[in-house]
Amino acid sequence: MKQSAKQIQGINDFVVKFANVNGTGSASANHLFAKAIFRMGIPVSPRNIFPSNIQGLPTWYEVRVSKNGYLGRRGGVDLMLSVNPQSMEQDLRGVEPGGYFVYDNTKPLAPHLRRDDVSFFGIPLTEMCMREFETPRLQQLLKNVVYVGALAALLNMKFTILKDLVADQFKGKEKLISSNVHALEMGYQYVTENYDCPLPIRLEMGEDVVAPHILESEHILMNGNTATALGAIYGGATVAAWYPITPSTSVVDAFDKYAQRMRIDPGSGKKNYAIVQAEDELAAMGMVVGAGWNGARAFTATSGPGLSLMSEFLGLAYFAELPAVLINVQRSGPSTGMPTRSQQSDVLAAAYASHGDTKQVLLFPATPRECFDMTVQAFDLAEQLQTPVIMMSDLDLGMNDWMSPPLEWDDNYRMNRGKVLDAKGLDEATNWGRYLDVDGDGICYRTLPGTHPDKGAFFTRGSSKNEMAVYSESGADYVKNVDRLLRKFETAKSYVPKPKTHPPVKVKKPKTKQKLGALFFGTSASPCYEAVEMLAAEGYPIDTMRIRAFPFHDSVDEFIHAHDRVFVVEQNRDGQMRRLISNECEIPPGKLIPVLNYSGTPITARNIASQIRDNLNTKGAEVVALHPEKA
Amino acid sequence: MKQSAKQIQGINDFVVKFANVNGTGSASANHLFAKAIFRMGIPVSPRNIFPSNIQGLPTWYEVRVSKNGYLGRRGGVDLMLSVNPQSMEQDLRGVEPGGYFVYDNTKPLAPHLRRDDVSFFGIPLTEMCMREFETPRLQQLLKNVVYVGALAALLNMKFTILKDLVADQFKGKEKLISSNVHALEMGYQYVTENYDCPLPIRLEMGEDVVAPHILESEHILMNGNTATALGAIYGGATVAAWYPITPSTSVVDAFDKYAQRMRIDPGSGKKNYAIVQAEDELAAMGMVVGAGWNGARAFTATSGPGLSLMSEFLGLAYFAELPAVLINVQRSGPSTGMPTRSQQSDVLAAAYASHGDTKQVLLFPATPRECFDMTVQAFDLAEQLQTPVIMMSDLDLGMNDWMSPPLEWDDNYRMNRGKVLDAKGLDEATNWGRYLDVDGDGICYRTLPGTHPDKGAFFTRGSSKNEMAVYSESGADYVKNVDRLLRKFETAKSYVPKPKTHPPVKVKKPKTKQKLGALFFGTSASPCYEAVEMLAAEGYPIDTMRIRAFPFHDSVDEFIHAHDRVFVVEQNRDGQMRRLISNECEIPPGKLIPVLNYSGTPITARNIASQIRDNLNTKGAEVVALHPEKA
Amino acid sequence: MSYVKPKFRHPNLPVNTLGHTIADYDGAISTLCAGCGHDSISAAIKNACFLSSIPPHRIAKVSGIGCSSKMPTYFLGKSHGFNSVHGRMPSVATGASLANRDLTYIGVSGDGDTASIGMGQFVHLVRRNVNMTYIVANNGCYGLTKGQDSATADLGSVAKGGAVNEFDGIDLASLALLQGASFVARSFSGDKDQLEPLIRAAMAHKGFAFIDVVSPCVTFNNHAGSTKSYAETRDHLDMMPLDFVPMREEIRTHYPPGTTQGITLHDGSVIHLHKASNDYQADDRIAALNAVQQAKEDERILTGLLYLDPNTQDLTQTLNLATRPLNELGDEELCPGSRVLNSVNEGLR
Amino acid sequence: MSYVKPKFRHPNLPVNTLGHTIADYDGAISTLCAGCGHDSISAAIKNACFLSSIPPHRIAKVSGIGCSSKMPTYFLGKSHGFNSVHGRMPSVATGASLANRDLTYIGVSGDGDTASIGMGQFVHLVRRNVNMTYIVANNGCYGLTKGQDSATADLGSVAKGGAVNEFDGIDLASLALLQGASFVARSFSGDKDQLEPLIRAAMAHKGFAFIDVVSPCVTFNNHAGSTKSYAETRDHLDMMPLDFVPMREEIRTHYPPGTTQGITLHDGSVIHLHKASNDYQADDRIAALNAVQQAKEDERILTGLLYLDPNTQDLTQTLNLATRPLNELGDEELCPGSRVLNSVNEGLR
Ligand SMILES: Cc1ncc(C[n+]2csc(CCOP(=O)(O)OP(=O)(O)O)c2C)c(N)n1
Ligand SMILES: Cc1ncc(C[n+]2csc(CCOP(=O)(O)OP(=O)(O)O)c2C)c(N)n1
Ligand code: SF4
Ligand code: SF4
Ligand SMILES: [Mg+2]
Ligand SMILES: [Mg+2]
Repeated sequence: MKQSAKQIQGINDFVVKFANVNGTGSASANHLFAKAIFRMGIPVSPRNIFPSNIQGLPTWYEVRVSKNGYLGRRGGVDLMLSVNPQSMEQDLRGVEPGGYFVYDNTKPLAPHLRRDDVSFFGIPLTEMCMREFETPRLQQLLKNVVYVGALAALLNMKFTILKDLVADQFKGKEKLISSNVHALEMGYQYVTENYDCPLPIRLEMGEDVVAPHILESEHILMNGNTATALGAIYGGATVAAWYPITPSTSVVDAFDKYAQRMRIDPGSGKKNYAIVQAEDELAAMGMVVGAGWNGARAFTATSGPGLSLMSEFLGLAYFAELPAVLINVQRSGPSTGMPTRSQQSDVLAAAYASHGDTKQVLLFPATPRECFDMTVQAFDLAEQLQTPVIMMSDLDLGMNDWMSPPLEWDDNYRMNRGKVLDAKGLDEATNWGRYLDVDGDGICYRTLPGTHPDKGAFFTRGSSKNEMAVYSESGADYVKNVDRLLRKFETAKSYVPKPKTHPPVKVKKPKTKQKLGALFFGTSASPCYEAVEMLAAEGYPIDTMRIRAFPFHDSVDEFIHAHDRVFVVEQNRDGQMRRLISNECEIPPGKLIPVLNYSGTPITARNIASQIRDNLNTKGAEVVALHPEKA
Repeated sequence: MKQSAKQIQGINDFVVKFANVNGTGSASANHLFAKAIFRMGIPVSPRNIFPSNIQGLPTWYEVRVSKNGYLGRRGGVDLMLSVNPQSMEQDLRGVEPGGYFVYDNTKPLAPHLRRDDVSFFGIPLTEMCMREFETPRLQQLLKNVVYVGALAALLNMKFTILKDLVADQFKGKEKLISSNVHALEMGYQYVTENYDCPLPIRLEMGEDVVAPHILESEHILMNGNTATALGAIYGGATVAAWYPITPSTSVVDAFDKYAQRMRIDPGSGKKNYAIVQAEDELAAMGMVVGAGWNGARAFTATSGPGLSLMSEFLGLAYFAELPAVLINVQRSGPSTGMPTRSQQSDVLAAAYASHGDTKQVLLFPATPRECFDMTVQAFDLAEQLQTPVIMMSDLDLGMNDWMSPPLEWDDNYRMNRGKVLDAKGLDEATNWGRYLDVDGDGICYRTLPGTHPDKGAFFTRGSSKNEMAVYSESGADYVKNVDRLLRKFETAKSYVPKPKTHPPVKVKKPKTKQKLGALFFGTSASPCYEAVEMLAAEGYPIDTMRIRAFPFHDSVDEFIHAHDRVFVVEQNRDGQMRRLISNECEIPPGKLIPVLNYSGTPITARNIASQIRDNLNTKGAEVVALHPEKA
Repeated sequence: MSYVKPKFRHPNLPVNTLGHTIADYDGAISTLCAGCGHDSISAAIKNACFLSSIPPHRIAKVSGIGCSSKMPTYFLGKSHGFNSVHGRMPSVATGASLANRDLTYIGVSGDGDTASIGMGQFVHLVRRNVNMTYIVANNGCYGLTKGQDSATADLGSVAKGGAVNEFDGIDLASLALLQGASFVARSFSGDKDQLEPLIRAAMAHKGFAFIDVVSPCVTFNNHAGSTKSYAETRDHLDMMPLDFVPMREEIRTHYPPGTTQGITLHDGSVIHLHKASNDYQADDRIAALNAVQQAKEDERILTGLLYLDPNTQDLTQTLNLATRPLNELGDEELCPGSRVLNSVNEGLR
Repeated sequence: MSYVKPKFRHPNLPVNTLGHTIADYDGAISTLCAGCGHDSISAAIKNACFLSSIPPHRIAKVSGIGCSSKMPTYFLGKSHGFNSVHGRMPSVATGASLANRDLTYIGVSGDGDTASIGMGQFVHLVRRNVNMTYIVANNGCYGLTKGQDSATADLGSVAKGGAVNEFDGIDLASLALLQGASFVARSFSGDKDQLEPLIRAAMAHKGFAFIDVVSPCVTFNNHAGSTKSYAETRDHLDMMPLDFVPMREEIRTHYPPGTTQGITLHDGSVIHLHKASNDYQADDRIAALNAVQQAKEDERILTGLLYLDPNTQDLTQTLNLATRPLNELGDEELCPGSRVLNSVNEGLR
C-alpha cells in the first residue's frame, strides 16, 4: 500500500462515498453499511445519488458520519470506494487531500490514476468472488457485500451488527444469509491481513464520542416518503390518486403497504381506503378534487412536471374552495431534466399555482418526523381552510434515509374536518349561504352531497357566483368573493406551522457589529445549522429561522426586521423563496442575501459557509442587492 | 317627457351605454352606432360587456365618446339605452345625475323605475316594429336598429353616414338594406317628432371640437385580436395550432380569414400555412413546439386555463431552447370564472410559467397597432432568443374595437431567424456544439432536422445535457447550462420593446414636492393617461412609464429611482406586475404603490384618479407598504 | 333562454313512490338557447329521476365545461352539483364516487368536453367501470365557444362559418364498447320515449353506463352531414348578424323500433336515426361494435340500448372498498393510534 | 447497459443503394437494461432504414418519456431527435410534420406514454392521419419508473411487487383501427423477420402507420398473464435486493404465418402470439377490428399487418398544404407587404 504523508484523522466524523454501477445491487449493500453505523448509535446520513436509468449508468452513495449529529452534506469525501471504471478518474479527483481510496485491484489501476496525497487500498474483489461463488448473479451481487466487509475492518465497525442486519434482511433464507455473511468475512479478512486496520478515520461507540442528545433519544432511520405515507394514514386519508413519477412514487407505494396493514375493515376484510393509479396527473388531481368535494380526505403525490399539469385544477380548487392535499417531492428540471436529482425549485410554481390571482398554502418539512407531522396537519388544514395544501418535500428528504427521533402520536388527536354542516346543522342554520362569511375569518360553511333532503344543496363552480352560490357575473360579487379569499389566506397564517428559531449561538469576540440572520427551509436546514456553527467558530454569530409554511407567520418579518443582514439559503437558481418573502412580507429584496445551490446534489455546509463568508468579507450586504436599502 | 333640473352638457365628450339581451343582434346595431361616430371623425371607443352564454342573459355595450381621444373607460354613464327588463333597475341606477334614460315604452315603466335627476325618453320600439315588420325575426332584429336611428337624432349624428354603413354591411342584399334604413328612419323620425333634439350632450364634426392630433391621422377602427392575426401573417407564421377559448378564439379565426386571402400559393392554389384545431391546449402547445423545433414559425392563442395547461411544455421549451409564440388573451378567473370579463391577472403565471427555475419573455401590447407590431416582433424574438415569447393581450384589447393609427409596414423588413446554421454554415463551423456560448450572449447556434448529411444532428431534451448536447447528469453541466440561460435572459433585455415615457405634464403650482411616477401596461394605459390629466389639473404632476416587455429594460428601475412615489396600475387583485418588478429589479415593494381593479370590467380613469388621490391625501406613501422604506 | 314551465304547479300533481312531485326535481331556469336539444335532455333526466323515485338529494351531478356542462344547473335543484373544468369531469366523478359509493352519480358532458380535451379521461373512466351514468349531449360542435367543429362532427359537415369538416368523426359509443363499457346506449334529445327509459335503465345499472345523445345545437346547427341542404339555407343565414340567435322550437320525434327516421335539423340538414329493432341482442359486445360501425358506414346512427352486461364488477368492487362510504369513516376506523406507530418505529431501528 | 456491437466494422461491409453501411445508421450506446426488448426494436428500425436506403439525415425521431422513449438516442445518430414530454409526442410530431412535410418521421413511444397519459393525443393523432410511423414498445408496464402496471397490462397480470392488475388492458391496435388508421400492424420485439418488413412498409406508407410491438421488460417483466408461472419464480426473485437488475438475454422468436407461438417471458409467464396467415385480408377495417378483438377474447395476440388502406389523404393533403415545406418559405411567400396592408387599413375606416 502506498502510504501518503499526513492522513485525515477523525473519530465518528467523516464522509465515505461509494461509486458503483446502477442495477448491480450496490445500493442495498451500501445501505447495509450505513444501517450498521446507525445501529452502533453513531449519527449517520446516507444519500443515494442515482441516474435516470435502470441499469448500467454510474451511481453514487454518500455516507456522512457525524458525531455531532449533522445530517446534511458536509462537502468533500474522506474515503472513496470506487468499483466503477466509468467514473474512477473523477472519483479519485473527488477525494480530499490525505484521504483514502479503496478499489478493486483484480486488474491493476491505470497508471494515470495516481495521487500522492491519497492512500490507496486495493482489494481483488472480482477475483475473490469468481473464486468463491458459482453463479455470475451471486458473483456480481456479493462483490458489493465483500467491500462492505472490508470497510468494516478499515473503519472499525462492529461486525456482529453487520451479521445481525444480514440475518434480519434475509430472515428465513438461510442459504442467502450464510453466503452474505461469508462475503462480509471475506472482505473483512482480506484487509485485516493486507493492511493495518483500522484507519485514522474510524468509528467508535460510547458517550464520549457521540453527541449526548443523540445517544439519549431512540432514533429511527427512515426516509421522508415513508414518513409522509404514514402521515397520510394517521391523517385519515381515504383516497389516494396518483401517477408514477420519481421521486414521489414511493409515497404512494408506502401508503399502499401500510394501508394494507392498518386500514382493513376487521369485520369484512374490505378496504377503508382507495388507491387509484390515474392515467396522468391531471386525472390524479381531478380525482382528489372530486373526492374532497364529496367529503373524503384525499391526496396525490407528484413532482415538478405533475405540478405543472395540475395547475389548472389547483386554480379551480382555490376558487371553488375545495380541500386537497398535494405532496410535491421536488426534483430538478423538466421531464428530460435531472429527474433523479434534488432541488427546491418549485416554490413559486406552487405558491402561485394556476393562472389568475391565486395563492396556495405550502408546508416545508425538513425531517421525516416533520413529513409525518405535517402530512397529518395538511389534511386538517385543507379541510379547515377549504383549499389545497401543498407539502413541499424533495428527493433528498423523500428518498434518502434520515436519522430521526421516533414518530409520536397523541391518541387524543381527532381529525378537524373544518366548517361542515350536517343535516342537523342545516336545520338549525338560519339563511345559510355557501359563501357567506358569517365568522369574519373568510372561511364559510360547506355542505356535502347527500346530506339533507331539501337543505344545503348548491352548485360548485369557479368564481362566477354570489355569496348564496347562485350563478353571477357581477363584478361586485366577484370582488367580494376574491377579497374574502384574501381574508381567508390571512387567517391561514395562524393555522399553519410557525417557523422555528434556535437560541442565538454564543461567540466570544464577534468580528462584526451587524446583526446577522439566516432564513432557510426543508433540506437546506441541517447543512445551514452546521454552517452557522462553522461561522460562529470564525467569529460570526448568525441567528437562524427555519420557515415551515406559507403564508408566512408574522414572526418571519419580525425576524428580518430584527437583523441587519439576512441570508436566505435555498436550493434553486432564482432565489425563489427570497422572492416569495419579499413579495408577501413587503421586504426590500436588497436586505435578503441569496445563498444558492442548484447543481442537483444537496447543498453542503461548507458551500453555505463559504458563500456567507464571501458576502461578509465584502463591504456591506448591499453589494449583492442591485439597489441600496436607502432606495 | 319628464325634464330634470340641470342636464349633463357636452360636445363630443360623453358615455352612452346600451343594455340589451344576449343573442338579439344588439351588438351589431350598437356597433353600427359606434362606427358612425368614428366615421364622423370623432374619437370613440365601444366596449361589449357580454355574458358567458349564447342567448338570453343581460348584455351591455358601452360607447365612450372623447374629443381628446381618451379611449379607456371614463367611468359613469351619461345616456343609458335600456331595453332589457332583467337589468333595467340596475341600469337606471347607473346613470349619472343629470343624465338621460332611453327606453321602450311600449309597456309603461314600472312605477319604482323613477329618478328625478334623470331625463327619460320613452320610445314604443316593440309596438313600432310589430306594426312595421312581418316576421318576429325582423321585429326582434330591427328593434335595435330603430333605437340607433333614435339616438342619431338625440345626439346629432350624421344620418347619411349611418345609411352608408348599412349599405356597406349588407352590400348586395337590397331588401335588407332598405328594411334597415327604414328602421333607422323610424327611430329618427319618432324622436324628432316627440322630443326636442339634439340633447345637451351631442356630437359635432370639425377641427374646433376634436383634438387635432386625431383629425390629422387616418385612424382605423379595429380590435386587438384582428391586429394580432395580421401580425402573425406579416410575421411569417406558417403553423397555427389552437384550441377554442374565449376571448382568444377570434385571433385564429382572423388569421384563417387573412391567410385565405394572403397566403395561397399563386401557382398551385395550395396553402402556405397550416391551421390545426387541436384536441386541447397541451396538444396545441406541443404542435407549436414541434413545429418550432423543425424550423417553422408557429404560434398558438389561448387564455388563462390554456396557459395553465401549457405550463409543462413552456418549461420544456425554456430549457430545450425552442422558439414558440403564445398569444395569451387574458380573462377573469378559472374555467367557471368570468370567462367573458377582462383582467390582467396572468402576469406571474406567464412570467414564471412551469415548475423549476424558469423565466419567460413577455410582451404587453396596449393598442391594436401594438398587437400587430409586437406579434411580428414576437416571431423574431422567439427565434433570436430560442425561447417561448408570450404576448399578454386581454379581452378588452382583443375583442373590442379600438381607434388606432393605421397599421404600417416597412417593405425592407426581413424575418430575423436567429442563429441557425445551414449546411454551408455547418461545413464552415469548427467544432460546433449546440449549447456552446461562442458569442458570450448566452445564445447558441441551432441546426434544423434534415439540413446536412452528417453534420449538426443532435438530440433535443430538457436539461440533462452538456454543451455538445450529449446526455449528461453532471451537476456542473446543469449549472453551466442554466447559468447561460440567465445570461441569455439578460441579453433579451436589449432585444425586447423598450418602455414608453411621455414628456412630464406641466403643473402651475404643484400641491406636492415629491416626485410622483406611474407605471402601467396594456389596457391600463389609456385610462391612466386620462387620470394623470385629471390629477395634473388638481395640482399633482405625475410622470408616466408604460412597460411593454419582460425582462424589464434598465430604464424601468431608473424611472423608479428617479421618483419618490411610484404607482403601479394594473387589473388584477394581487398586484402581480408590482411583484414582478420588485422581484426582477430588486425594488423595495414599499416604494411601489398598487392601484388595482379586478372587477372584470376594464379599469376607469376616475377609479385610477381616486385611488391615487386617496393615497396622496394620506401622509406619505409608506402607509400602503407593510414596511417603511428605512427598513 | 328557454321557455320554462312555471315553478308553480297544480296542487294535485302526480307524485312518485317517495311522495315527490316532478317539481321536486326542477332545477334553475335554463340559460341555454330556446330550442336547444340540451334542454330536452335535462327534462328527460328530470322525468327519469322522478319516475324512478330517486331521492333528489342522493344524486350528485358532475360536469365539465360547455353549454352541455351547464345543464346540471337546470335540473335537480336539490342535488349537489359540480361544474368542474373542461374535459376533466371523468376524474372528478371517479374521485367523488370513491368518497361516497352510496350516491347516484350523473355526469353530463359535451362532445367537445368528452371527445376532444376529455378523450383520455373518458377512455380511462370507461376502463375503470365507475358506477355512474355518463351522458354526452352530442351536437358535433363547440356551442359555448360559438360553433367550431368538434371531434364528433361527421366527415363533410359544414360549420356555421362555412368551413367543411375534413376529419372522420369520433364515435363515442363505439369507443365505449371497445373499452368494455358495461352499458352503452344512444338516443336523440327529441326522442323522449326512447331517451327517458334509457336514462332510467342507466341509473339502475351498477357500473358505468354511457348514453350518447344526439342533441342538435339550434344556434350553430352544424351537426350533421348534408352539405347541400345546408347551402339551401345559407343566404338566409348570412343576412343575420353574427350575434343574432333566432328563437327556435326544439326538435321532437317519435318512431318505432326497427325503423329508420330522417330528422331535419334547424339548418335543413338531415340525419338518419336507426332504432335497433326489438329483437336486437344487446348482450354481445363485439356484435354491437360491429352493428354500430356498420351503421356508421351506411351513414346511419344506430340508436337504442346497444350493449348491456348486467353483472360486471364496478370500481368499488375492483378496489374491494368497504361497504361504508369512505367519507363517513371516523378517527376510530382511520387512525391506527400510538401502539401501532411505536411498532413501526421499532421496525426502523 | 446492453452489450453493444463495437462501432468499428470490417471495411467491406455491405452497403445500401445510398452507399451507406449499417454503421451509418448507428446511434449512441444503449443505456437500457441488457436484454431489454426495446434494444431489439432499435436494431430493427436501424436495419429497416438501412435496407430501405433512407438517408439518415432526412429522418426525424420524436418520442415522449420512458425507457422506450429513450430509444431514439440509440439508433440513427445522424438524424435529429426530440425527447419531448411524457405522453405528448403525438402533438410534437404533428407540429414537426407540418413544418416540413418532406422528412420521414419516426415516433417512438411506450405503452404508458401512449395508452395512459398520451391516450387523448394518440387518438387524435390517428384521426388526423399524420404521415409518420408510430411505434409503441409495449411492455405492459412503466419501466423507467420501476414497473407499475400500464393500461395495456393484461387483466390478471402481476406486477413485480406482486399486485394483480384488475383492469382490462387497452388494445392500442384496436383503438387505431376504430379511429380509422390507414396502416395498423402488430409484432414482437424478438421477431426480426416479421418486425423489420413491417417497419419498412410503415415508413413507405403515406399516412399514419401504427405498429404495436410487444417488447418485454426484462427487469420488471410483468408483461403478461399467467399468475401461476410468475409465482414459480417468485422466491428466487425475492432474494434479490430491489436495486439488483440481473443481466438477461433478449428473447428472440421465429414462427410461420398462420401459426400460434407461445413465448415464455423472463418471469416465466407465457404469452401467445398468433401470426396472421398469408391469406389474411388486410383491407377490411371492420373485419380486422373483429379479428383482433376475437383473438383478444381467446387470449391470443394477433400479429402481422392487420389493416392497410394505401390511398388515404394524410394531414398535409387534408390541409391542402403547399408542396414546398413551410419551414423553407421566405419573406416573399409569407409577407404580403405594405400595399396589401394599406388595403386592409382601408377596410377598417
Ligand atoms: C381548458 C379550457 N379550454 C377551453 C375552454 C373553452 N371552452 C368552453 S366550453 C368549450 C367547448 C364546449 O363544447 P362541448 O363540450 O361540445 O359543449 P357544447 O357547448 O357544445 O354543449 C370550450 C372549448 C375552457 N373553458 N377550458
Ligand atoms: C408528466 C410526467 N409524469 C410522469 C413522469 C414519470 N415517468 C417517466 S417515464 C414514465 C412511464 C414510462 O412508461 P412507458 O411509456 O411504458 O415506457 P417504458 O419505460 O415502459 O418503456 C413515467 C410515468 C414524467 N416524466 N412526466
Ligand atoms: S349554443 Fe347551441 S348548444 Fe349552446 S345553448 Fe345554444 S343551442 Fe344549445
Ligand atoms: S426497465 Fe424494462 S423497459 Fe426499462 S430498460 Fe430495463 S428492461 Fe427495458
Ligand atoms: Mg358540443
Ligand atoms: Mg412500458
